[in-house]
Amino acid sequence: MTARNYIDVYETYDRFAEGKKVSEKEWDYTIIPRNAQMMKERYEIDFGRTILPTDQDLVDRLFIAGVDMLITTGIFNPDLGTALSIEEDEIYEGLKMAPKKLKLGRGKDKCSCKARRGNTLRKPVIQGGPTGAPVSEGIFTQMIESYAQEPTVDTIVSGVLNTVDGHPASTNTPWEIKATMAEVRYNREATRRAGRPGMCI
Amino acid sequence: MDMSGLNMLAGWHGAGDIIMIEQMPIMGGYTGGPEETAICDVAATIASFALFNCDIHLDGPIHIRWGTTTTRETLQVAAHTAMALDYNTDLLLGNQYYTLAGPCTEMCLLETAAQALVDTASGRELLSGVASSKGTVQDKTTPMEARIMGEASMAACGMSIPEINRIVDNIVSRYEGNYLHPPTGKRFQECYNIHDLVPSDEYLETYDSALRILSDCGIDF
Amino acid sequence: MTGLNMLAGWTTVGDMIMIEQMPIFGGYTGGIEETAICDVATTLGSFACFSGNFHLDGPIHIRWGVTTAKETLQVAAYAAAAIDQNTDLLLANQYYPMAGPCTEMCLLETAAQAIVDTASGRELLSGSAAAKGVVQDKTTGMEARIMGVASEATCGMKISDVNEILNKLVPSYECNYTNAPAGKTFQECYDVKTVKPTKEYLEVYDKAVAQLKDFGLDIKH
Amino acid sequence: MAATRALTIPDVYDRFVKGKKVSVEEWDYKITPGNLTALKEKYNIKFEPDQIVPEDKDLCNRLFQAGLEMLVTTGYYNQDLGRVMHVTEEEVWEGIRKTPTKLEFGENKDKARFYPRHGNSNVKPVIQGGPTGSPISEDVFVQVMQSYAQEGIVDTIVNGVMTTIEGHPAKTKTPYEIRATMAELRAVKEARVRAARPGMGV
Repeated sequence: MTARNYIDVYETYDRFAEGKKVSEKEWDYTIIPRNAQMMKERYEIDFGRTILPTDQDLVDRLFIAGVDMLITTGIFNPDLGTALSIEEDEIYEGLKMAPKKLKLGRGKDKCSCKARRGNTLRKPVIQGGPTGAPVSEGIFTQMIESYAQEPTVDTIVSGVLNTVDGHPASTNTPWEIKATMAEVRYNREATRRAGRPGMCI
Repeated sequence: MDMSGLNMLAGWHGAGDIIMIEQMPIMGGYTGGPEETAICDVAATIASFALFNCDIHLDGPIHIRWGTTTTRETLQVAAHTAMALDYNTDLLLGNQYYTLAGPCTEMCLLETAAQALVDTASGRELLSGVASSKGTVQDKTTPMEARIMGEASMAACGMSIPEINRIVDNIVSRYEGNYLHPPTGKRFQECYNIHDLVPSDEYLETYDSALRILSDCGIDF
Repeated sequence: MTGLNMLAGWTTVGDMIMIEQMPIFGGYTGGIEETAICDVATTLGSFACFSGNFHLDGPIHIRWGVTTAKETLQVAAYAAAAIDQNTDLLLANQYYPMAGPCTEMCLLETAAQAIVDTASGRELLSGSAAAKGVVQDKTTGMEARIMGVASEATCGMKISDVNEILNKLVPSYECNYTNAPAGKTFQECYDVKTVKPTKEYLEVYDKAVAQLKDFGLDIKH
Repeated sequence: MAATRALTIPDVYDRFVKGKKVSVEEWDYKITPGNLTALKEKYNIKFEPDQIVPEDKDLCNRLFQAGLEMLVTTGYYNQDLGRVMHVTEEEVWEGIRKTPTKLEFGENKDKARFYPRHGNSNVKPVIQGGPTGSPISEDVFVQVMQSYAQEGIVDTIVNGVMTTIEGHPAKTKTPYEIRATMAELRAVKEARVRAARPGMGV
């Protein structure tokens, strides 16, 4: 049945609110494994040894299996203890809303992220950085600057400050907020030092 | 998806921010084997766009035993998932890098290069790395890993899938025997000059020898 | 912890921070004097412990749920005077009258609190949540007008003269607490399209101003 | 002993974490009322029934001391952690000194000055008009806010609460609350523009 509209985050909430009650245990140990297994058999998904698939039909079957998995299983919200459900057409409406290209960063340091469709000659965006790994406060800026100065790196992914002003940045405390905002400032400082102030972080 | 996630999304969505959703399925966890994990990865990636209105999805299938993204199975999950979505949609797909070995080691560079070849060839739009030493050890990440990620990716662009498969299979076989005793590598301070921010000679030599190995495996850049 | 964490963010980026704290007269803190002591303590704490830039008070009556009762006016006045005389801190107060819009009682309650807050040295008056701030659409711009006009007229007056007015004004409406006029919704006492108060409300307003003049408040225009 | 510095938010958090464990009942029913009654007697705080606004300066100063002592002796309670933190008197004064005393609300010609008045000074306080958090129907929200913005005496705006957003109840802790709040901000902006005072503080 044609979808009325794509599902925005508000509609998603409503679906969770009206969703079927499910225990987290049942979701993790029964529903997910069983449905994933069922989809594998239903669509005969078998990868064999090759890392990259070369069988076009297998790839398409995998896509449909994913869609079917989403429709059959839904998504679980541990806070509300419910699972939402979504129709196939609604999924495709949602995918149409997704952007095809994005501009990351500002000014001359901006880079564009466009759908590549296959192994085209256009290289993907290279996002360099500690990728969330912990970094000492004393060298944080230098660490990020060393990525920003790499020509192959287009955008920055930050590391994590373990301490701020020498104080542990434990989660869910004001120290974490202070540390995160320091990270943002140090990232900006690093991109400026590397002469690429408009780099996306 | 929990309520704080939903509420933050609501704010960003309302303000028109660029939203990236990161979701890293664990291969060998609840979702079981590579195929089932890939199916769930496809489903969850689609949901990130269709249900949670993100603009770009950051994947990162991780091995339950090794905690890395560069094992054969997790590369397989990432590749199949990416191509399933890439063939059927224009969605913007990213992937993350968690290597077992630490910086200033050939293994770390080979792991990174292998994943870069796979992600690039499977049509992904963004590569985000590198969390060397599994992203858990303080100061054990350097930009040399990001450099090889970028250069390997550029080299892979346009190559055929079977060819990439042969090369990657070759590269992976060079390091998958060391999972129990991976080289821990060096901290940033030990393989970079902090003041003028340049890699040490040792790291440059390690980088060059990694390039030689990659060349033996069939890829030059 | 949510409050603390939000404050952490605001203080770091230098936002202007208002901390609102409304003691309940007749609750845990007990009587008038105790509630005032507690109000002073928490107002100081809002600046000293929580980096507030100004404090929004609002002592509220446990039985009536309003700020315009005599006891809560007293708590607000004494607490403000105590802090005003000893610091340069910026103090604000909030308005929750019992009666609804388009009634003399509502305007007189609001004026009474405006007189108290102005005379006791507060720097900002924030109102007004008519009909106790709990009824849909029962607040209009006219209550804010009387709040401002009464405040303006109070500026510079001797405190003893102010008290004389209040001792006539406050009892004039306190006797109606059990059957306070519900008043009208915004839609009923404003022309929604032109956003102009109805003739009826203007007449009610004029009567209230006349009443205030009778009590001795020198409202010029 | 002199204070090391005015307390920052992280400092306060650290004090809460190391603070004494206290049950909320004990805090509400014993500690707060008990300390207040004791201080009331200690400082002989007695209000005159016919003086809504105090005329006795000494009484005000005694009340200030009582409040300060209440803060220092009782401290603050954190319900999430179930612990009490304490602050010294010197730290309180440091905090007071650090607090800005000259603020400005709004922009350009609609700016309102928010400076200390001290006593019943001739300078009137900032008049902040608005529903003060009262629930307002979505379809008249702009008009209600405009009715405040167009009042000459009103200097800044205090918001009302949009009870529904596009017909959906704006339930707290849900995405609809976020959507409604952002809609309120846009509506208040529209109201200020309609009242030809776009720069008013909100």
